[in-house]
Amino acid sequence: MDALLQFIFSGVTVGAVYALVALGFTIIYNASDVVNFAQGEFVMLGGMITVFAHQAGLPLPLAALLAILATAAIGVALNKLAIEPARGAPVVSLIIITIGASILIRGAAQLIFDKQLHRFPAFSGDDPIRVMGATILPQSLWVIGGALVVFFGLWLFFTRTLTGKAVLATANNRVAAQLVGINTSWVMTLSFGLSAAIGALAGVLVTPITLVAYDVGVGLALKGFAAAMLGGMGNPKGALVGGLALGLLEAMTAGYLSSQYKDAVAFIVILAVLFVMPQGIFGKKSTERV
Amino acid sequence: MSLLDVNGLGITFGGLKAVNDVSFSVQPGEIVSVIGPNGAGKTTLFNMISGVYQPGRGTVALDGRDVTGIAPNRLAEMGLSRTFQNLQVFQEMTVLENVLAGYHLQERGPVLADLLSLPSMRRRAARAREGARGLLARVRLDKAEGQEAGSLSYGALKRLEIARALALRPKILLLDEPAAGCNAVETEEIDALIAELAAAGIAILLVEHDMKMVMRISNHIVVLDHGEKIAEGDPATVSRDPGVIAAYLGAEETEAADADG
Amino acid sequence: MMKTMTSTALASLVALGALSGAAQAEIRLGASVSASGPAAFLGDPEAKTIEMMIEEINAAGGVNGEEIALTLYDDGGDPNKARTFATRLVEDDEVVAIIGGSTTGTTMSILDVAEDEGIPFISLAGAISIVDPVREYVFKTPHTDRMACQKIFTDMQAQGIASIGMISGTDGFGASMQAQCKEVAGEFGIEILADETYGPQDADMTPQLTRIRDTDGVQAVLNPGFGQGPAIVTRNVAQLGFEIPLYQSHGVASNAFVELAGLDAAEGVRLPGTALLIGDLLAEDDPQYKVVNDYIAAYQAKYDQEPSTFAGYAHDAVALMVDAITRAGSTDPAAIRDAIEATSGLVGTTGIYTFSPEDHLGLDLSAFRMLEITGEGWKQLD
Amino acid sequence: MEARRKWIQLAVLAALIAVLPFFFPSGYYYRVGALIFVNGLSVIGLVILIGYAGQISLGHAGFAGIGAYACALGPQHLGLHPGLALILGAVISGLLALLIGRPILRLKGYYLAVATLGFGILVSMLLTNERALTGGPDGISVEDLGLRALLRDLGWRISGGEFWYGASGIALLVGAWLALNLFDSPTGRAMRSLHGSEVAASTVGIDVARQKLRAFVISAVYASVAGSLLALQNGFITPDVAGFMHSIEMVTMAVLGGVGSVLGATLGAAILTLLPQVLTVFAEYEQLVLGAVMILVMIFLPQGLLPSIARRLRGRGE
Repeated sequence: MDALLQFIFSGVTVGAVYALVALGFTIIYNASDVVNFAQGEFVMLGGMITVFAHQAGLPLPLAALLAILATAAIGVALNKLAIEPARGAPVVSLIIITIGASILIRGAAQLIFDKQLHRFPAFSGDDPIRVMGATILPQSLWVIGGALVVFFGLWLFFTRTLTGKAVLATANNRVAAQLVGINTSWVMTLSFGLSAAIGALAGVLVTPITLVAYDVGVGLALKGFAAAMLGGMGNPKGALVGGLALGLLEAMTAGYLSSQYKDAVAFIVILAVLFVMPQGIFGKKSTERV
Repeated sequence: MSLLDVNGLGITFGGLKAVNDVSFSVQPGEIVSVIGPNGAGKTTLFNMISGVYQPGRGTVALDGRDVTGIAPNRLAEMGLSRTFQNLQVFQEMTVLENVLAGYHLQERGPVLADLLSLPSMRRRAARAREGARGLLARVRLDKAEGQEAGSLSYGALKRLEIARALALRPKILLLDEPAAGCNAVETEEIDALIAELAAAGIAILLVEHDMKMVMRISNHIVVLDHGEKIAEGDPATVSRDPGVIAAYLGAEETEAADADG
Repeated sequence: MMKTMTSTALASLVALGALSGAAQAEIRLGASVSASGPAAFLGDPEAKTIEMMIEEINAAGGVNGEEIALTLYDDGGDPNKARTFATRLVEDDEVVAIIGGSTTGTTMSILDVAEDEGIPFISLAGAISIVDPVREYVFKTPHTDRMACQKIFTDMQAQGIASIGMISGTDGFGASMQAQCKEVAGEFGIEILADETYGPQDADMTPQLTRIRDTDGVQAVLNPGFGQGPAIVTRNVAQLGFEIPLYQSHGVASNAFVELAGLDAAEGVRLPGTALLIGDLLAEDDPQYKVVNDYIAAYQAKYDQEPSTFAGYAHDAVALMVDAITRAGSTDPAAIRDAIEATSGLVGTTGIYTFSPEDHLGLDLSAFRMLEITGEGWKQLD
Repeated sequence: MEARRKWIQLAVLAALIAVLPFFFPSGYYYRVGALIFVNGLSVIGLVILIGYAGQISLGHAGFAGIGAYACALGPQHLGLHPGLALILGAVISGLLALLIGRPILRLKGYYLAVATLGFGILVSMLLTNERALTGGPDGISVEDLGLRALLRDLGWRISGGEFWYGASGIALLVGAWLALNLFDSPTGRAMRSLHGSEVAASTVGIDVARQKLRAFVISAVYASVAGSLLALQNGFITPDVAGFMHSIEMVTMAVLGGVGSVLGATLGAAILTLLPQVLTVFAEYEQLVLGAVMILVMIFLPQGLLPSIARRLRGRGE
């Protein structure tokens, strides 16, 4: 019983990490139909910039804030320099562009920072919290809380705010959105800034647990992407559920079946879900217009 | 027994009945037009008949066989062919290749023969090429056969789609606004082509906004409004139908007149 | 179109040509390490060490009066690239010897080329299969994974531990050591009751560790791996409140590991390490004292960080190579090979090397020191 | 006309392969050439899948892995000749593609991308984890093809580098010939038409699912054969060959050079294979340069290098 609870704690912690990355994908996707494969790099930047700013003497909260702002700026730059100029390109070109951006950012990070692993202290110490024989670290609660806050924030943003609706409208039909007076260029800038900021926030929250190095982005982006697709790309609910489901699946497989094949089981489940629900769990069915 | 029998066809999009309980039939060699104001559900009806959408209710029968919801490619094998209102041209292929794609059912063969470029494949392809050139000449695109389709004008693309649809040697041809965007000369040519095809025994199902053309060539007209059939009959009957005039014709005729002028 | 193709291809070839071809009258030494990519953890300090040492040697007048011209490539941990670079070193740069192969995979790729062309090659990777069976031109400096297992199991035996749980990384290092440990455990009367793994980028290992904890009779946990995995395992072990000892491998023998895992969690962890890790603890009459401390000082002065165990492997490879070339008195690859094989009692940071035609590793278990992490730093146990 | 273009392209390729060695200053260049050809071969498979049929795959390295390990394991466990193992690998890859292709290819866009990615990861995970069979992450050695020894017995002494340059050059030519045949064939037209409009393709009688599947299977076989050739040439193979990064690299090569064009994709393979060799002096900046090149080409030459340049030259000529 306490083993099960421990698996759940582990699954939710890891799942919240995936969900945070997956949530970062949703805004850009909603605004532009682009899946930004450099999202993992935003997470890495969040962690790395915080580490180095903290080492340089900034207090941790300030360092984290700096990291989030700097990463948001990089996100905006990515949009201006690489995505906007390629507007209208087919999916595969956009995939290549964002993968190119991820390679570029990684290459720059290894030059500017270093190739070592880093970590900064957990926000509320390392004393595990005991619940019925199982334990969870306070930092895990920070990550889970972060994922929930970002989720609710996004949900409110997309359903309750005019700007959020403008983002959705831009994704739906860019020309029509322009016609009703939406500044689509501003919407894109905002989306990339926000996505990058969410990614960086994820990096700040998870670094005390997962550690950070210049190359952690690929793995995180891969899992976050898988989680987002499992849940249904573009839907914050899908990102949260997909992330948690993926994390729990891995933890349960590692706990009860085989730790060697936990990633395999996760991907088999994703494939199975997509075969039955080709748009993911919460994805919208689209009817092709001809 | 008719060539095409549409019976009680309907579909719902997000609670909205886009098409509801529409029935009619088409005989070989007959030209049947579907008219109605924008958003009346004409293209949706076409999409259901040609298998692009799964109908929610009702049946479609081709040659007496129930073909409701059958995939478009199976319908194509049974002799149903169509064009699109929003052009669906293979942009990155040449004009000739676009028509050759229409010959797919006749020129297809073992994939291995295609990979190895065996003489059998070349014979199949040569026959198709010959036919395709004939069709291109028929729609006056023979000069453009080597061009990329994406570089053609709108009117030329419309004709290209017709040539591609004809390549299937269909028993019934669904034309979705074939004359839209064409000038008067082109419209007349399409007009003549349609009549010629019908005379050859091909059934034509037509969606068209050019009322003069519709009235001139149709044997039978089906009028849709808000997804429902509000009238049908020969052109004279339909044009006198008060419901039709009220719902549609009045507005449309001025439009058509403008276009003509 | 043809013109474009040709000129592009030619341009690239010209560019290639321009970068190769070095001056004559010098000793051409080649290296291919994984300075970037997933094995950068190993290759980055190795590259730094090799560059630093060659610079030092040349500044001191070179070897036998000739300068060493180093050609160093970064294979990114990709065996395919490693083979290409090995070919390039041999065919194009015409080196007389090669150092490198940060991972077993890259080593196996380079090894083939070296054997075929008769170029002596000192590998920096761990697997025993590199030198067993012995290949004429292939040597290596790190201990084998098997030796690390033996060292750890010897300590366990001394502690009266007879049954353990293992949790290993699925990367090359972890998987190879996992297999070796399972092979030799029986010799030490140790039974492996639980055998878990984790991916190199996993964020939490508590499920696997819970399974180990819930396995009856487990007296200790052993974690072969490098990178962030062992740090997370160590933290998770502390989180779950294990009361049995945790053994790590030489893969994380560094101060950085203690920092990453946090001293609270890492305290009490035992692992086999080299003299390099405890330079300040060595007795002044320790044969390795001078070599180790000189190297640490030089590395720190140049790069402002501590050299890792892996960096030490590169140090020893260069030292062996330079010693062999000096003794061979020639730049003939075969002569250098013979000289390496004749090495006896060469003191390195990892241990003291003595090669023979049957032994191309040249180290024994004494090179490993069993260490424990304490609040005051490293403590040597034997 | 199409037929003439096909032969011109093949002639250009053949001439390059035959003539370049005269400019090679050392044996190393044969190795680079052979790598370019092997990469080019797998990328031509992607041209058929992505360029012709318009379907993305981020998991094709999985098939390369199957081909590579077939050549490693076939001789070891089944006593197969390595050449036969190559064919066995291609058959397995083809059958596997046939099996998983139908459900996977129902997905579109990014969903297809994640499904293929999942497939590739499963293969590489299997190769990594089944240590007893595959040797695990440390890799496994591959038996020699034996053809070079045969040539030597026939009195033709040829270095390993030269042999593999020739062998993979021929393989590339055959691959390009098949792909160009396909381009201008009924099947090829059917594939390319669904790239343009799946709906229109199906209304002219093209079985969309079937054509996608064909493209998937053919490209899988290409990747598998390329993987086998790489394994045989290297004499040693690790699960990296099936890894995610290799999949990405393949797609990048195809898209960079021009995914609709066989020659373009080969050019892409050449550039990406040469890049790390040219940049060794600036190895630190390699990733930076690679990333920038990918972005810039996609922005300024969206059709890929070769088609975009060709289009520009043609535009100027007219």
